[in-house]
Amino acid sequence: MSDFRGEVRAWLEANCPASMRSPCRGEAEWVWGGRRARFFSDDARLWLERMAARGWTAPTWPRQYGGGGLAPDEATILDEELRRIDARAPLKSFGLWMLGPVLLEFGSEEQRAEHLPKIVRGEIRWCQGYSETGAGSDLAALETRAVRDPSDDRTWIVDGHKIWTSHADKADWMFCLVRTDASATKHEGISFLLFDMQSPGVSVVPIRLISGASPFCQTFFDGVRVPAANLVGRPGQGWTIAKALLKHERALIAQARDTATAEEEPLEAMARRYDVLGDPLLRDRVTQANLDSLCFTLTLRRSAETAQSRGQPGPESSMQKLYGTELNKRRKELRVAIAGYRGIGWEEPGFAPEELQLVRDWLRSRANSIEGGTSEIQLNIIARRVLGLGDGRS
Amino acid sequence: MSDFRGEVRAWLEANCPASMRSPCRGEAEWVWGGRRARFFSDDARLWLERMAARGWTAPTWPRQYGGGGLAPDEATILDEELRRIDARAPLKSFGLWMLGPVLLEFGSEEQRAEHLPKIVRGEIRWCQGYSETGAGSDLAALETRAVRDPSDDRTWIVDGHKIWTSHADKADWMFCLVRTDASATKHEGISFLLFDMQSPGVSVVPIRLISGASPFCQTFFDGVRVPAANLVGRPGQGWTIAKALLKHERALIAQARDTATAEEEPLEAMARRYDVLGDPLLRDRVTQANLDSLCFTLTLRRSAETAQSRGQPGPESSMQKLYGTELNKRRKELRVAIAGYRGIGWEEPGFAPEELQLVRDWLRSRANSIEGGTSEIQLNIIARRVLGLGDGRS
Amino acid sequence: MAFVLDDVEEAMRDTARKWTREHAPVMQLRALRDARDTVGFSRAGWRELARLGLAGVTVPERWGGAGLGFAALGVVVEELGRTLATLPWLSSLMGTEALLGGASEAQRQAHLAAVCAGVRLMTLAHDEGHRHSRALPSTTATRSAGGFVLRGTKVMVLDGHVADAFVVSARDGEVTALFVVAAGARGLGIERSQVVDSRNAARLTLDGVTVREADRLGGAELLDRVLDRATIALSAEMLGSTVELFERTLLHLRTRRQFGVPIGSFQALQHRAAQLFCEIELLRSVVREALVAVDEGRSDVPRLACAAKARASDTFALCAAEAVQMHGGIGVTDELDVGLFFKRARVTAMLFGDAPYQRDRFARLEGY
Amino acid sequence: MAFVLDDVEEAMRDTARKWTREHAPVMQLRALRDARDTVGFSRAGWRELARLGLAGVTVPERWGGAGLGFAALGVVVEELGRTLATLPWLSSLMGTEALLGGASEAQRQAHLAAVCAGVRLMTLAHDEGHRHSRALPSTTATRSAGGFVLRGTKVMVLDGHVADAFVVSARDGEVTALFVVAAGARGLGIERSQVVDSRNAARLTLDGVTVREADRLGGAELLDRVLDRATIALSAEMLGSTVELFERTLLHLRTRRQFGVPIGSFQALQHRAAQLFCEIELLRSVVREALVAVDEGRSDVPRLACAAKARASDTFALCAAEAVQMHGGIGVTDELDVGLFFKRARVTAMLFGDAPYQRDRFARLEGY
Repeated sequence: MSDFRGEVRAWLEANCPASMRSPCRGEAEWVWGGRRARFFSDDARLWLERMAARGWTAPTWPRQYGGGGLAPDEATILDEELRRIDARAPLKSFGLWMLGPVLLEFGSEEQRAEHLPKIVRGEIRWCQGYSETGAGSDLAALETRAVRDPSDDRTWIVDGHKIWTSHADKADWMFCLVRTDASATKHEGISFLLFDMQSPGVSVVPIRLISGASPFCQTFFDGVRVPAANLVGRPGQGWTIAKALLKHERALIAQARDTATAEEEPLEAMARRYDVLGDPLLRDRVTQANLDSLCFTLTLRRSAETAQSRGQPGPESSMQKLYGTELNKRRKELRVAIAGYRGIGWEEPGFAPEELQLVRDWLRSRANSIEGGTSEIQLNIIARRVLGLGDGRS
Repeated sequence: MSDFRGEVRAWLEANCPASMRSPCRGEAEWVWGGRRARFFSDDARLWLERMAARGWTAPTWPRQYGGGGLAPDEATILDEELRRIDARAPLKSFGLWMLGPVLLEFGSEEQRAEHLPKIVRGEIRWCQGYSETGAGSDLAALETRAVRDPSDDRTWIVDGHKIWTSHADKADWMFCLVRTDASATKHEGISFLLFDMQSPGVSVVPIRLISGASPFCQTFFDGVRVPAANLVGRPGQGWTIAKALLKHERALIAQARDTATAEEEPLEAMARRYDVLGDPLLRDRVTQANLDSLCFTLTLRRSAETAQSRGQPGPESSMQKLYGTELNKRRKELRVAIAGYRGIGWEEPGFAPEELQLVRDWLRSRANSIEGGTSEIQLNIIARRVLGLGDGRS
Repeated sequence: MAFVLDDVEEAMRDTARKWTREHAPVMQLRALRDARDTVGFSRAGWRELARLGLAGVTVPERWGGAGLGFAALGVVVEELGRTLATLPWLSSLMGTEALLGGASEAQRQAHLAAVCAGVRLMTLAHDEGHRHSRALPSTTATRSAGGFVLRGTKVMVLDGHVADAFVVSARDGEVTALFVVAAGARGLGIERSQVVDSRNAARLTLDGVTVREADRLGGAELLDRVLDRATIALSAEMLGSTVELFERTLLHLRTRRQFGVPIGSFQALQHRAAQLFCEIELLRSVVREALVAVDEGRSDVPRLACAAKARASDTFALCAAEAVQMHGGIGVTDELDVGLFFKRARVTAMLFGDAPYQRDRFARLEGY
Repeated sequence: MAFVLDDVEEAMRDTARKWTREHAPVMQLRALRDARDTVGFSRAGWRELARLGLAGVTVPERWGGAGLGFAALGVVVEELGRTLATLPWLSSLMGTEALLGGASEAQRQAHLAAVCAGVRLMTLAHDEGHRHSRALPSTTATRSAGGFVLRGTKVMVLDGHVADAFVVSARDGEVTALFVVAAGARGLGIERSQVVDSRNAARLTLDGVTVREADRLGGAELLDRVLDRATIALSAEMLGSTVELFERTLLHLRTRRQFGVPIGSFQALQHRAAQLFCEIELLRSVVREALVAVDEGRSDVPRLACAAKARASDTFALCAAEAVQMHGGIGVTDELDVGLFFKRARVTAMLFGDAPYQRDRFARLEGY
């Protein structure tokens, strides 16, 4: 065993509370941090504090920004050791997953020093301002605009709205795509702006999905004033930054799907419980789904091995996002099919809580192939960037 | 019973030879007519002669051109009575199915008088000159050209080639799409020309398919001289005529598929013979195919009833062509799957003749969704002409 | 010309379409759901529709019905399917078909007129497990003095929470028997089930419910008759929902713009829409054939019921999945009706047996 | 990093690719087929490949093999799959695996060196019915003085028409047993089968063939071992064929022009190609995992054999169907190689059990 692995193992042994060594029992146990952070237990708070103190919430980020400063192979070892003891993620965070990497690539020294340490420690919770009602798949058609205050050129004034902002109602800051140059071409007039959700003029309305309440919100900006220093990269560089961030998001979605699948009750166990394993057609569908999940997991692993030297997710993130979400839809569909009449409940009475959850999960899964870039957009990206097929209509 | 039905029944009783009252046992028994007509029996010749004499090979064509002159409902009765006694088609003919209808719509009086009676009597066998190597789905890109002889403006000179000309090696005449105006737009420079395959400069090479020998040929034209009077409609009207003819072809393909399916050994009988009905997965695939065939047949019937007043096949012919051919591919695939190791033979020894035929039929079926307009082209037509979805790339 | 609507049917369709859009729009389903309405449909609407003849479309006029056939019923319920109406026509149909197929003169006298008038609701209580089955029920009918005692549990009893009477299937020894049970019968427990598509259903517990010999209607054959006809009628409703949803999706494809063009101009979506169109055309054909076959008293009704329901289940589900995906983000919000159709597709697919069940039954009926 | 080829494997792949393109191109398959060659592959080519180590890649060096593992074998046969080579590597692999897994020292001495040198060919004769099965064979092994008498019929015996010896499965009472039978054995009938993809196979009739006790290799466990490994190796070949065909199709999509543009610019075809790409990526992952699992002696080899072959069968078939359709008219002509891949997809799908068979076996191995 390497020295580093031994060190990690000893530290985890001493510092990971026992109650943090099992999978979360539902989203209520997740830790998102932020100014209004809620911890479901003292252990959860302790675990975050200890990990953040070592910078291990962001293992590969530089130590100067509060990160762990680990080399890729060390990060792999840390990850393996965390898995070995079934350790929970100390912090769920769009800051860690999405904003951090792009700040490291595109942010100013001041921006990194200001935001990264707070992300590492979970002090500031971020949300993402990308899609708009008229700009879904065609994200670059966004119309939320930021103009310089004529009387104060160190301030942008933001007007417009964003949709599908996850947890906007609970977030402290937003990273947001805005149009700063109406005269530039569609892709070149966009900038990447950071601002505090407590700024006057920001308002948030939650969105209800077919599965019920959701973390998604619609967010409105009415003359929101943002310091010019909060623009990441150059004005007009927003689209480049957005694309980099989307790759991180896609890879993340695929990984999250894979993890969630692994934690579900196995399909065959569920089929046995509902006494339908004897139905050869259902049994074959169960096996197809199991085999596809196996092959998908192997593919994620292969891709991780191949990409390890590269450090950045490549175009294969589209393939992963596409396949992972479509597979999840298929699995959720199969679960309600297995449950039969028990898989069509909406509320009590008449249905058990886990049966109702089954149905909500199934309905929720339909959004998987839309959020984070539709399956159609992923297919476009694969066809054009991976397969080199000519640019027809995008 | 109507008078007409009684009359038909009596006539058929007296005139349809007994040996013509059962389905053909393979394509060798089909009658195609033409200058080099081959009849596999005297009854077959007699049956054609008698039906042709009444014009009932082309029941609804006007009597002046040798047709039966029947009203649509009379033609339906004739058809029902022929089916009732399992009567064979007296004549298979692209002239009857495709050229005739467009000559009636677009042809000159001279052209009708010249060609239609010979088609009715099966004296002239026609083939179709449409596709070219570079003009498949993009048929209007055809490059075979016809130019006026500078020294004789009553003659066209044809140069170029056609591909996928069925039975070109056995046909007497060709109806052919040629470019007569290189300066016009793609679709407007095309004309519809008829000429004798014995004309000097015509040569034919058969095409071998993945299933083996085929009726398809490649046909070459090297300075072929064609009288100007053989141009149907106006110069430049060829594309309009071609589209009308393609609708007839598509409707025909769908009907032919439906008939062929009805004559096949039922899938469940075959599955029983190969002892795989006990496999629930195969049994379900068999049932799916059977149900889809049932629904497809009902749809053809519904479409015929709806269209009876219209007389011309409409855009639904694309749906029929698409679904019929894709379904046939699926059925043929299922047949070889049922046969297992008996469904992968190529030649004797080791396989029975009907098993070898099974494989050839399966391979041949792959061309169904390409010939007569690919499935992709049919999907385009449905999306744009039936569903009214905007014109993207065609 | 069985496939073409005749003039009477055309007129019925227009009336039904106008009526449903005015009196039972999708908005009504949403309002009932959001208000957690304890009935789950508009009683006034149902009585109104009964007055127009729907509660007894297939019931002869002498019993108070409209005396029309299944083809006519299909025309109307296709329209109800377009607005996802939760009116209790299907439960009512099962009640009247059970009475017409297996009841004595006295029983018909007792129930039919009130049912046709929409003032009395009778439904079938048959399913027991996680999915539909036509095997011998587990609910038992034990002979006792002058009648039977029923014990067992029934699930997915359509409109069972407000029904006045039930046709309950039970095993009498080794045979299936159907019994009329009043909603107020002693020993009968009724609990509403909150189903995802807001269609109304209930769970019954029969804890020693006594019925008279005269309450017995018939056996397995009658049950098959009722279920086959209900299956065909439900398929017609599913056709209506599918067509409506497809039309809404086409409208979205034509009007929603991204990348400067309507998204319906993208070939990948065009091809998927065209494929869906083909599937729906086939569904339309088989539903019509099945309805006509009932009216013609043909022997292939059971097979056509399987054919129609198998295709209706698959095609509605496909259309629903495509509709959600093609609508994009808005398609998964509760705000848009598309999600309501998506939910209905799942529930209707399960009712009376899903597509694999129907295919299996079709194969059995065909002798393989 | 099991998924990434190491340097040795990279070098092998380059060598194998160069060799197959020069010595076993698709054109060779076509020439052998059109000439109705009685051997069906190039004997010289096979001996050459054996000299390079392929006939005994997985055989330890002490027995004359290359002493490499399945990961290495997979790299090479993927290249053979690219050109649809009919070289008898798979039959040879089954022969050597049977000997390595179940033979005595004397038997190994007797056969392995010659097999590894490519001068002797041993194959497995197991299947009997219309499809693959691992149930007890119908072929019987009846004990007689000093040995057994074999009676039965074997089908789809790979390269059986030119094999020098067979490993024949038979039932010895209620257990499976494998026996080595020489091609010249009395009572053994061999008839070549002309299979659609020109892969070589034969039908054997064993009409009282006598074998000695020493010719017995092992039982059902050995058979499973041989078949699982052959299945994984075949999956690697299928991966190669699939990838080659996909690349050819992509080239066609980029170069074939209709409507003034490459047909690969049409979104509907793009999406289908992209979907195919995903399926192939998953195939690549599971094939590699299965090969590595054999080398690591892992207990999940049988399950991975099922996983790899199920996916290889489905993905190759899908790719073949799409390749034919996307090539259009030319795709269904014998002139183009695409049809040869299409035929191979069908035959390989059936070998050692098709996708539903593999899924069923996977489920059994997983205990459900």
